[in-house]
Amino acid sequence: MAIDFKIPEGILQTRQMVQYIAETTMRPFSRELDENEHQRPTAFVQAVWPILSAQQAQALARIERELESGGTTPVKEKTKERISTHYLSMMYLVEMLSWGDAGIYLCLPSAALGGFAIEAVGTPEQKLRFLRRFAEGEPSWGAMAMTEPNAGSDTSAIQTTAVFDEETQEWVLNGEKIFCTSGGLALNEGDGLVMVWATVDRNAGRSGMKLFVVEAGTPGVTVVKAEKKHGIRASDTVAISFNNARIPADNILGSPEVKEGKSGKGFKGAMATFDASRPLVAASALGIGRAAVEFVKEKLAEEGIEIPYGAPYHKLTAVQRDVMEMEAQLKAAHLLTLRSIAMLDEKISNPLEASMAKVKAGKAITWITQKAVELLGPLGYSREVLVEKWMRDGKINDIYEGTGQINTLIVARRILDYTRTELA
Amino acid sequence: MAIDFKIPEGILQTRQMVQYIAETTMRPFSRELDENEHQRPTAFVQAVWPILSAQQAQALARIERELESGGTTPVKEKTKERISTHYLSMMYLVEMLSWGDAGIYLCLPSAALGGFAIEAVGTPEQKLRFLRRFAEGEPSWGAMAMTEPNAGSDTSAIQTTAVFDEETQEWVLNGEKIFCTSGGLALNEGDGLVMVWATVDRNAGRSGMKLFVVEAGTPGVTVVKAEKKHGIRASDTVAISFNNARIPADNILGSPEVKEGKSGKGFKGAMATFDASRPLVAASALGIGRAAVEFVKEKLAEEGIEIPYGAPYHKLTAVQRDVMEMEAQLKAAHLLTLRSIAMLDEKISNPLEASMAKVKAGKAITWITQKAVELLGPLGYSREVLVEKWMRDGKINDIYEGTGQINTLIVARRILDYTRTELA
Amino acid sequence: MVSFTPTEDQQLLIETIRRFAENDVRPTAHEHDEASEPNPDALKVGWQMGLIPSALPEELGGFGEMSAVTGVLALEELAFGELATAMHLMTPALFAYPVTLFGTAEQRENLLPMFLEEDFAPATAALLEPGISFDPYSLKTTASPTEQGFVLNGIKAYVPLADSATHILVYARNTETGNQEAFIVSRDQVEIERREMLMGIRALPTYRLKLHDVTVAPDSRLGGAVGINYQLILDRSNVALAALAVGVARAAYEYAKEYAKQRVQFGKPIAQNQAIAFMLAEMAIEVDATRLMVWEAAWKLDQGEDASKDAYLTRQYANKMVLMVTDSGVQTLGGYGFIREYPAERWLRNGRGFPTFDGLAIV
Amino acid sequence: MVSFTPTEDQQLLIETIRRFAENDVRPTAHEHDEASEPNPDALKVGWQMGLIPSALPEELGGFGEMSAVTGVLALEELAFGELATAMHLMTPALFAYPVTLFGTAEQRENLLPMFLEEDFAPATAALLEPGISFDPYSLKTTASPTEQGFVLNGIKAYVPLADSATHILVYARNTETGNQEAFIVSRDQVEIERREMLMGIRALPTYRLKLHDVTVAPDSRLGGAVGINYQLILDRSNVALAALAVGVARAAYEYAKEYAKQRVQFGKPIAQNQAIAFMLAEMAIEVDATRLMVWEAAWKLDQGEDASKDAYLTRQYANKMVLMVTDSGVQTLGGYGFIREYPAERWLRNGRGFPTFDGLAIV
Repeated sequence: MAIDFKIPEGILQTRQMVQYIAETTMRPFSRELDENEHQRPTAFVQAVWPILSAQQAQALARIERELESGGTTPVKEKTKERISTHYLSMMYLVEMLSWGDAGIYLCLPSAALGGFAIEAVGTPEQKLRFLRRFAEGEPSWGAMAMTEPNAGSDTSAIQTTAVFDEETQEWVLNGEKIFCTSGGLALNEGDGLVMVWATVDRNAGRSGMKLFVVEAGTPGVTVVKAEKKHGIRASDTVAISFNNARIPADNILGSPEVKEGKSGKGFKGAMATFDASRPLVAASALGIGRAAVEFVKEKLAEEGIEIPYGAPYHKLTAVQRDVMEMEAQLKAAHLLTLRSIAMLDEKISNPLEASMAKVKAGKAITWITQKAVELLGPLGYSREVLVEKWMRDGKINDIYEGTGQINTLIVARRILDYTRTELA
Repeated sequence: MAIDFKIPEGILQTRQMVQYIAETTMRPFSRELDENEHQRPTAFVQAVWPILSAQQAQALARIERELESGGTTPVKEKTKERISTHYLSMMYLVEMLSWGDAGIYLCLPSAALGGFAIEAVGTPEQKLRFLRRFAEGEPSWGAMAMTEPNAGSDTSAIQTTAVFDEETQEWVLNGEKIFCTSGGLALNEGDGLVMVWATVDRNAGRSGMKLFVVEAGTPGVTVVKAEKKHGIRASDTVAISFNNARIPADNILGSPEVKEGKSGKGFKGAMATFDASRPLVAASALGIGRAAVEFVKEKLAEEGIEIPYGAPYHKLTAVQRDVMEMEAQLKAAHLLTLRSIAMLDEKISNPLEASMAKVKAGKAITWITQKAVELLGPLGYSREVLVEKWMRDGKINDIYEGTGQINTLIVARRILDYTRTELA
Repeated sequence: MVSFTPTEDQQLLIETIRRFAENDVRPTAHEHDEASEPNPDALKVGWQMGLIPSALPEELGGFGEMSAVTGVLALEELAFGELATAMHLMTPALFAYPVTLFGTAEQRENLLPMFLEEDFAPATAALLEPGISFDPYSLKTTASPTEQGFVLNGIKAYVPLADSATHILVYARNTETGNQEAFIVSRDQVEIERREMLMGIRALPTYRLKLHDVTVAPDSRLGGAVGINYQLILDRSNVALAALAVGVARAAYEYAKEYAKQRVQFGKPIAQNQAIAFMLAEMAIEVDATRLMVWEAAWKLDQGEDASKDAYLTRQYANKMVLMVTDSGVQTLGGYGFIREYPAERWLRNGRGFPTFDGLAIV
Repeated sequence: MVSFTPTEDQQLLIETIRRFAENDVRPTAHEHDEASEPNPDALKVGWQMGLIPSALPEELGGFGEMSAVTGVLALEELAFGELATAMHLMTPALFAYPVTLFGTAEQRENLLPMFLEEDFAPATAALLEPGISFDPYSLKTTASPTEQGFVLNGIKAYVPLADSATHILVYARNTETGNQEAFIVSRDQVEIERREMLMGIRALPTYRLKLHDVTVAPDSRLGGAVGINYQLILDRSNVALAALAVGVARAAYEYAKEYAKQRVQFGKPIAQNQAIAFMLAEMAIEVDATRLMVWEAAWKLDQGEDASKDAYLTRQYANKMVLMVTDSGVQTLGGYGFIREYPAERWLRNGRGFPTFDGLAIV
């Protein structure tokens, strides 16, 4: 190995294609979808569904082949494998789509966060059963429902219950979930599914928490509210109530040991989805930030203001200095994200690096976009242009998948080698 | 009452006089005393001792008159009293002296922090007995010894003991104190004293902590180390060991109830000295900060760079913006300090406001002086001029009398109305 | 003598406005923000408090108490209630105060009585101009002297309530002298290009105005031959905006503080985490510091001292402060900070606008 | 292919330097800072590591491995040990690297062999100039072409080891072309005005030089008629300085972290307070972020890509980062942070200098 920052050619080519999608199916609709909250980004969905569903179909075909060949890929083949660029591709995809529009990006018709969990914890059979809908037919969406009114940062406090009905061999879910991204799309459009965290034993704390797959159309599952938000208004964020919602026995995610609570892998495995989701949230922040920086530089250039890289400090204007700081902050966040992503591809444990990237990107995007609004004066604060929207969109990245504070706490615990109790 | 920012004429006049002292007995020696750590600021001491000792003599005369008239001033006279400007004068004195040189200022021949404690907790008789040395004869210094190697922010952890010897009717002190400002001057020069925190009952926690007056020349009291410091090098900071140091029974500070532990006033009363000392530490920071801002503006003006107050942001250079921010930060810190000082004079409880001023001034001085070094380039970083020294001097204000963190914690507890346990 | 205590009258005023904010403004602030429409009921009640009349000259029926200190105390409380309503209610002052300060005797007599009426006075002012950079010392809107008076040309941005105003005070650069001056223009002389669509202060209708060869008589120039002290208007505007910023920030801070004390996670209120508690402490410190800066600048204005530097630095400081505090407010609420039902996000949207709100308030 | 893993050789080098820092540099760093004098023993050991020879051309006996990535890895570790020693040890590179990169065949053959000797090479370079603002693109030191070569005039600041150097690379503005160029000047041609007295890097002797009508032959111009790629030298300097800043910051961060875990107050390690823990987390994040920026810029240099923008932004970022981290280091230590026996305050003094250290390192 050697230190290397070269992005594979293939990824750069895909990126160009994605940019085209962003320019034609996202940007032109950004303002409209922001003003008309909860309207669907039809053009975007139609443009990407064929591509995404084909990719998902390929992935499922691979799983099928593996299942047929005995469930595992031969070890020899695995070690020969080149280091994957799966997450690196994803990072650049998410970055570019968010450059297009971060709210619309979240409406990506795919398994999304739910997919991560299924990938991480599901059995091959579950993968085939649950992910097929993302590989064919009409666009469908996946979602993840964790947060509850009294369980935000403290995920262990969830109250939604899953009780097994021996008679019908079904799980019965009761409770309320909030802040479920794409939950409306998953349950009310297409043939989606929501991954629901519920406890099978309230006294067991984290180890009682299991992940259940709730499919669209399940009786007793209702989208009770669509939140009106500060930003990413094209994305739907809903509250879902579960009222004696019955789902098949096998809709609890994972291998038998996980289900029976013999393995702690259930909660931990799903927590590990944060290791991937946090860098991707960071990547989304990067895309918004880049959009803002590019736009600011463009507008300044129209007024004849260029950025004199290299000039000594005392020769810079305050605005030039700010723009450079925006670029440097973006770069810093970018590289921390890239590192955490490269670790995912190299299958190196990355929770510290993932949280570092998330903290930095969340802060950087907040600062960059807020600054962008300021630097563009009366224009920047106006809904004539998208900068103010990017500021509103960007802020979510410092909030979801763990607020900046929660992720900083994770970083602190890891660098200090402290447990949850030692550093509460 | 009405909102009013008018500084009384008398204070402004005194301030001018103090500026003269600063310009003639402080600034010319700043570099020399910084380079030759532990050298005494003779010119300054000689200049201010006659003034300070005369003031102290007046104060003692007042106490004597009160004692003669029965120990209290008639209530009627008190209510008629105009609001004092005692602390306001002090604030401007400290600010200007620190503008002169913050290290030298700390060598002010006076009771200093020890004086606050004696004023706050001492009986009239004790005041007369202990403060007389600051009113006549050769220059003397007072100091306060609280910190120990294992008791920094956590003052309740002090281990120095005071045991009463019934036979000799003396207190016997044992232990080690560190970071005692002016402790060397107090014990080794003139006829000074050190106020020493010691516990009469290690199991009693804070309520066992009492304040003892240790006079210069007491056997068993040794200055064991003079610290070499980042800044304020003209000021001496020492470690003192107490090895069976015997002091008279009446050298425990306070009224009989305090001494016998019947009143919590001992610890609390002395903690209240922070209400005055923190704003004055803030005032010292303000003086250093002003020196730095003035110098930066002067040097910039020499290069033809003026500060265009009023100009829109996009017309400012980065340096101009920085200088304005320096001035605004200084102003913000100044006004928070002024408020906490005005409350002292109005005898309104001010621990929240005192800590707010301290936090803000500590941060502001750090930022301002560090920025000043940067803005002045190769000159700023050099020991040719005083800016780099002001940066080193300034930093202490974010550390002593409670670090920025400790004072922020105090602010947080007070605004949230939380106890020490609720917000640890 | 240094003092930080408002007079009894000021204290009463503060309490009156606080009640107004609590009873009339806050309960429906979200709804009006969503609808991008003002709250006529609140404005009616607010107008009856007589804030503007109290500043107008006694000889015309006002109370003659144009005090910047009283002004900033009022503005903080109004903005603590809701920024858009605060600006709305005080929009007539953008016209009335400059006329009071600099108008000729005739201008004062003709123009000020409408501000003493029972109904909201239909007057506003136009200073800001569109684009990415606004320089109040070099307005792009011009006033060219002619034999008939002046011809005004230019585009103004963010003009509050222009649509319903009858009188608009337009600031323009005199092409002959290069000075910035103010002109009294009637509503039907200007073209309203559109309502501005902004990120925040959505309940306050603001407009883009076009002045195309607008001819005004010589006596439309505020202050007549003497003109105005333009710098003083900017100073009073800067101080007013900083006061409003303090109000918005205080609202965000107090809400976040209460939320953090109520919201339990991991078995205790989140305020018991140092990370949250320290954030709140910093918010408290910065709100207080800025308020004191506002008070001092206002006090200098009342003393007749040159307050330009203070007013300017205070406004800059307040711009940063209100952003930091409102952003921290959102952060404290976490997910709820992002939901429009909760006020934190609105305060952030409003707070971010301050660097741009030139001329949208006066004291 | 994206990777953040140094090569095995680089890893070995890092470990070698780390041992050097721990065994030879750190134990006496305070003492030498106090005395304002270098540590000759450490420098001897350090020189034997052969960092500079490894970068020099193979045909002259070097290892021909001038890699910016390897360079920044080495510099971070050296500065983690102690900044003054790191700069001291690498001062000859200020001369050797530009000669290697841009020297004519003759210059390389004549000048480079001394860097392959067993003894410390007595060469340095002079870029920085005194005053409050330094502009590398507009040097005040001039080189006027004459028939005999060039006449140099000007004053240089902070020139490391000038007193004991035999060769000094002087950067000057060619009065004819306006370009910044480099000239090989011998020590006895310049006047040393004084040793610089600085806030930090005290163990590194730096000097104020005066060039008064110094005449040098035409072949003293580095690169001869072709000259140098001055921008590339600045880029390599910016990246090197940023790498050093990362080393200093990491030292401060790691020390603070260990201190915070050890120091017990209120019955528990202070690191168990979120206020301290969050400060440490931010330090960790910023150190890492800056390191990655340094690596990327260095990698671009090694790829032959234009790294000017990256190098510049990285240096600016590193300047801020190292100040934040070293200041937080002092703050974490509280009172002990202010005492010179503890290294935190030295790191702050050294850290604050980075914005000023133009040209004091190269990679």
